[in-house]
Amino acid sequence: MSAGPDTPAALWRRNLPVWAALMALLALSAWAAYWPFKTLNTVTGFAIAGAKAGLVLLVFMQLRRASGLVRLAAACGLFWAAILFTLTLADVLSRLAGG
Amino acid sequence: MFARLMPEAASVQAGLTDRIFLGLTIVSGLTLALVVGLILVFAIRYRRGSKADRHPLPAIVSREFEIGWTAATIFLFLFVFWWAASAEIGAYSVPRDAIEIHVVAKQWMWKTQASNGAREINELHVPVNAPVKLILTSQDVIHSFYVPAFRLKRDALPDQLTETWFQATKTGTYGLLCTEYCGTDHARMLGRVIVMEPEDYARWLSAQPEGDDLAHQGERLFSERGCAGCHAPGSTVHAPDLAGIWGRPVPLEGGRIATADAAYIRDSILQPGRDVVAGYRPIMPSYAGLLSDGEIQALTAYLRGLGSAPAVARTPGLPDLRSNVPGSAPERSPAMVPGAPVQDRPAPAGPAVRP
Amino acid sequence: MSGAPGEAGAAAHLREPWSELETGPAAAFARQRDGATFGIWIFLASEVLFFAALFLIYTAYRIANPEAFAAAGRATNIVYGTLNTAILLTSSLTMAMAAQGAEKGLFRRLTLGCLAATAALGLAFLVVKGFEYREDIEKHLVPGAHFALRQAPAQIFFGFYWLVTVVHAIHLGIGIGLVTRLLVKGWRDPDVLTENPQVEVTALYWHLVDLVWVFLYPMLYLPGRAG
Amino acid sequence: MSAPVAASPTGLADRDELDLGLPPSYLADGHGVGSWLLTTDHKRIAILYAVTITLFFFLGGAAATLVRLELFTPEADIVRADTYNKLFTLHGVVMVWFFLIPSIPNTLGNFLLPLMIGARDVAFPKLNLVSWYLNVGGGLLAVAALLAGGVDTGWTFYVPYSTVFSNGWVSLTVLGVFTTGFSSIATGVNFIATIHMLRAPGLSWFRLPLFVWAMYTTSLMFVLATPVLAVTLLLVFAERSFGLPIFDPARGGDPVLFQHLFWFYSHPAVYIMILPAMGVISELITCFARRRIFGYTFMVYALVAIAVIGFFTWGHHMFTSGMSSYAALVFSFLSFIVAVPSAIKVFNWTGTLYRGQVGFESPMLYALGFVGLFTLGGLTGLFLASIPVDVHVQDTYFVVAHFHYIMVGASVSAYFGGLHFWWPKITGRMYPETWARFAAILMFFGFNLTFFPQFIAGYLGMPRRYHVYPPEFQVWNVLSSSGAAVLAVAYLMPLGYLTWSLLFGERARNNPWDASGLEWRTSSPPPRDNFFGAPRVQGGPYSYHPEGVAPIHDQPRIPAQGSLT
Repeated sequence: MSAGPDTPAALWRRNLPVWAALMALLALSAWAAYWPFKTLNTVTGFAIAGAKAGLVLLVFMQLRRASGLVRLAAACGLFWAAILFTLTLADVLSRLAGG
Repeated sequence: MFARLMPEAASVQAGLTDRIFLGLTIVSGLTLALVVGLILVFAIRYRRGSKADRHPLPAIVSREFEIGWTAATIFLFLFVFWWAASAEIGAYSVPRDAIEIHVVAKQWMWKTQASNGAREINELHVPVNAPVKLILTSQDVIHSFYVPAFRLKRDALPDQLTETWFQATKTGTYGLLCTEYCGTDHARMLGRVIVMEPEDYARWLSAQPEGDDLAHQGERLFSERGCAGCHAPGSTVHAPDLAGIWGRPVPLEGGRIATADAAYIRDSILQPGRDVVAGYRPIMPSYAGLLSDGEIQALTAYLRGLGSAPAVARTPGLPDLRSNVPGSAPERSPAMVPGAPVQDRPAPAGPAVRP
Repeated sequence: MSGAPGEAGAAAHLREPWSELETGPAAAFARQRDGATFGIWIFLASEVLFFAALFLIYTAYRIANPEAFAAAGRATNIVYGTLNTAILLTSSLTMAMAAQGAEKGLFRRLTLGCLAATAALGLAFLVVKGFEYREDIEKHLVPGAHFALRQAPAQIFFGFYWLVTVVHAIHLGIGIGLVTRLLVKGWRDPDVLTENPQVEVTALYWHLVDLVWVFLYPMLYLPGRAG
Repeated sequence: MSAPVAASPTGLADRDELDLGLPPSYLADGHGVGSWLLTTDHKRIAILYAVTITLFFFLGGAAATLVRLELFTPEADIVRADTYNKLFTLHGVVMVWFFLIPSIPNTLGNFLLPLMIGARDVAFPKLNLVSWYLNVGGGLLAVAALLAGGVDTGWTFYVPYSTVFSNGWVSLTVLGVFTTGFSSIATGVNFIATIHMLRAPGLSWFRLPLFVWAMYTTSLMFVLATPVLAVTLLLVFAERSFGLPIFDPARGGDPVLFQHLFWFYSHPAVYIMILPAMGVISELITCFARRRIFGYTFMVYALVAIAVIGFFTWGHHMFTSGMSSYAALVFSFLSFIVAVPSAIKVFNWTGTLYRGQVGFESPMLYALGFVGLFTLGGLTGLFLASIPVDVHVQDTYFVVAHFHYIMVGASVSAYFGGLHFWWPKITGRMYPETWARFAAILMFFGFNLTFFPQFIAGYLGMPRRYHVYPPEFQVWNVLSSSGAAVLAVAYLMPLGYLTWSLLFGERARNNPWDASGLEWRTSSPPPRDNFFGAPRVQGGPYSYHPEGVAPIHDQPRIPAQGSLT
């Protein structure tokens, strides 16, 4: 819980900067897409998406101050998605490389 | 009796597979006997009310047992993995001098074409003791090329190439089966692999006639009767290109859609003014009375053989075939390239088409 | 501004089976809140796998067909896409404000206002999406006989595009329904939103739908812009 | 209620005392259709599930009967090829998604989970009811597809056959399975939250009965695997119904990618079917051996390990599919690893019998049969993890036999075992023990006669999903079909005598097996609120004999696990 008086203004002060950062990242993302580097653009695009997701998760979804159990649930989703990606792409990439 | 329990083994791979299979069977049999035996012995000896000795177990024994049999199973399984994997890795590289055979599967037949020119349907002649490499593809759904006597199986995928190889060790005739479920007549998609002595194989090879079939007749008619004058790509007359229309929806003048099936093609030949393709003028003359039914069938077979390419205009070989086989698509047999000009396609045995 | 939290408020929101816990209503209610939060997070983990499978398909096809996907990505409308991303990110802000306001139980007007803004922004997203769909259809970006782009795999891109945006829109529609439900309840009964676990559950779901879009944005709208 | 009932060894309220002002049982608490169809009582929802899965079991079983009849001879003599294809598809779809997946978790699990952890209900009772409606809705869609003309894709829905070539009602069926998938997810979310949040005071994680652990790990797989299936089927639906070409090979789509996604769900789905069975068996064996489970903590770790590693092994379904050979090696390795925890469980069940007081009541017969069938099914899994052998037997009857040993031999045995074990608790009635023992033994032999010959037919090269087959396989098919007839009788018997017991069975005591576990520390059947007071737990599970002392027959049980305050 944040310290200080619980007023609407305090809530706005806590959340508005996050929103501003999200907007800035969005603008950066759209701008970066026009850079003349192909791979780098893709990487940047998804890195910025990751950063935005991190902000929303930690602040708006309150993972920052969530219980360990809730964090574990969130991590499980990501871990199993990683299994799915890693093993499937292991096949897809090696087939592409071999062909 | 034992012979009845094992399938015939007629390839190099078969011996290897059978050894692993027998090894696993022995291990499994012993394990099963151990477990079932222990259960029976414990259940009888410690049946309720029996006088058997029941001293308590020291706690430490439990832990040691657990660790012991965990370690034992891990060791055993890793050994089996190593055994099976090394057999598999040993079979990765295809011998360089292998006879290359293209296999095209479709509902519900096998077409094979050897690099030396022999073409067969539902049959494959190979010489004994020579490595044979199979390059498989499918024209419709997934099929699987399975020869039990060779312990050989590989899926044939549409628009992709897969490959495998074998070396037969015994002459004879062996069953070829489809093992990936592919529709109505999946169970009848059978063939034969005939393994011959090298000299018999050479004799058989030289006796192969040049193939001629319905689709080829149709192809000849297509140019003889002047169809090609308007419908061939690059014609100066504005007429629809017929490559790849088979089975596809055709937009008609007036907003209707027709499906390019046999009935539609027949109608278009006999009554060309009835269903005009959107964007074209009704300039085609009727061929009623000029073509026999058999000739229309041959033309239909030819058009069907041109394939049911997707509605999107696609040049032959595009999209690139993704495969495990080195070399680009055009270097390979034309039979492998979907939508390529047809030289070797007989009428398919009626592919299922979405209603 | 009412609905003092505590024993009375907690007892009002307590439901089976939490009410049977051998603790006071306040502790049992705290447990019920924790249970609701945990439950929705498990569901969100499930949703992550749902969208991960879709993203995996996209990744595999994009790696296999980079050119076609770049061409297809260029064909989407980045203005609509960026606008919609901004709308959704803003709606996340208002949703977070509503949830945090309700959690404190002190700011009913703020909570109701933010909920209304969230639902409105969600609807705005759908309206923009509708305009975008109309343009896509006019530009023949629907896979099939009259598809606009030459490369065949571009059809897969747009197959994915239509599927995933519609699935996302359905998720968003459910979200709008949930938010509207809370809004109506909160409007009728001043106390109902105070500390109500449903607000946080709805908010977490809403944020996830937003997060999915955050990743869809570079997937659908940004490829091939440099070329 | 005038029949004299022996006082239960727990000394708790028995039926005679129930009439003295205690709340009515959950069965008597409300009558009428509405009180069932709108109930949020986990026990009544369990009954609802039991009714629906029984219907689906016999529907799927009828299809299997026709399949086996057709296979009696090599020629096509009963049904045409298309009909045959629709029959085995129906059998697979119904048995997998509408019987096996919900069988133990949604009936026994729903009924027992809150009881075993001393809770009043699951964490989200309404969601529990929604889950049943989703399951029924999905089932109705699938049955509608059947009535409309059937589906012929096989339960695997492989593309491009399912998307482009099949003429059946694929979209409707796929939608049905999609819907029932959300039923699984809802159940999973509910169970995980319940186990985390609603355990009775004193019931720490390592005091949980193994059945609860099994439910927990199963729920984990429900939640994390099912969404991937949902997406996969949604893509098939979209491609077929709306022409979105996700897997269309002609446009660069990759059918192998479909298989990856499908098996990412469907391999864990096998563990979804077997983990709950393992939980049930652990309860049965301890009770009828009067013995603490051998190696409790290892049993827990094994369950968790199977649930987690089970997600890494799906590729062994695809060794011949054109997957890259490097990926095949990785998947082969991981598939061997996942067999280790299963082996540990088998050894521990066996070890539990050692120095026990083994009784042979019908649930124990099912349990002992389970261990044998599961061991054989698991060992043949090693054959399928070895690439060269798998290449030969993939998509043959060897595979059919293997997964039937696991999913039917083991899982269904465990379901019947559990059903008999907890039948007195669920219904308040005893079933005729002689009949039950006979059915259990008949089921074991009928099963082996049906499926063991299929191992041989498979290794000889008989492919699965064959309507007609080469005549050299006939002897094995005749054996198999004869076994199926025995098996059908064995499956019908419980339907008869369990129904009979509902009406005429002897009233059950609260704890007829003298078993440990909180679910036995309330009346049979339990009241709506499960317990007459809040349970507290003071010790670990399976307190069949004091720690460090071997079980002695007729020794009074020490009430270690639960006591009611």
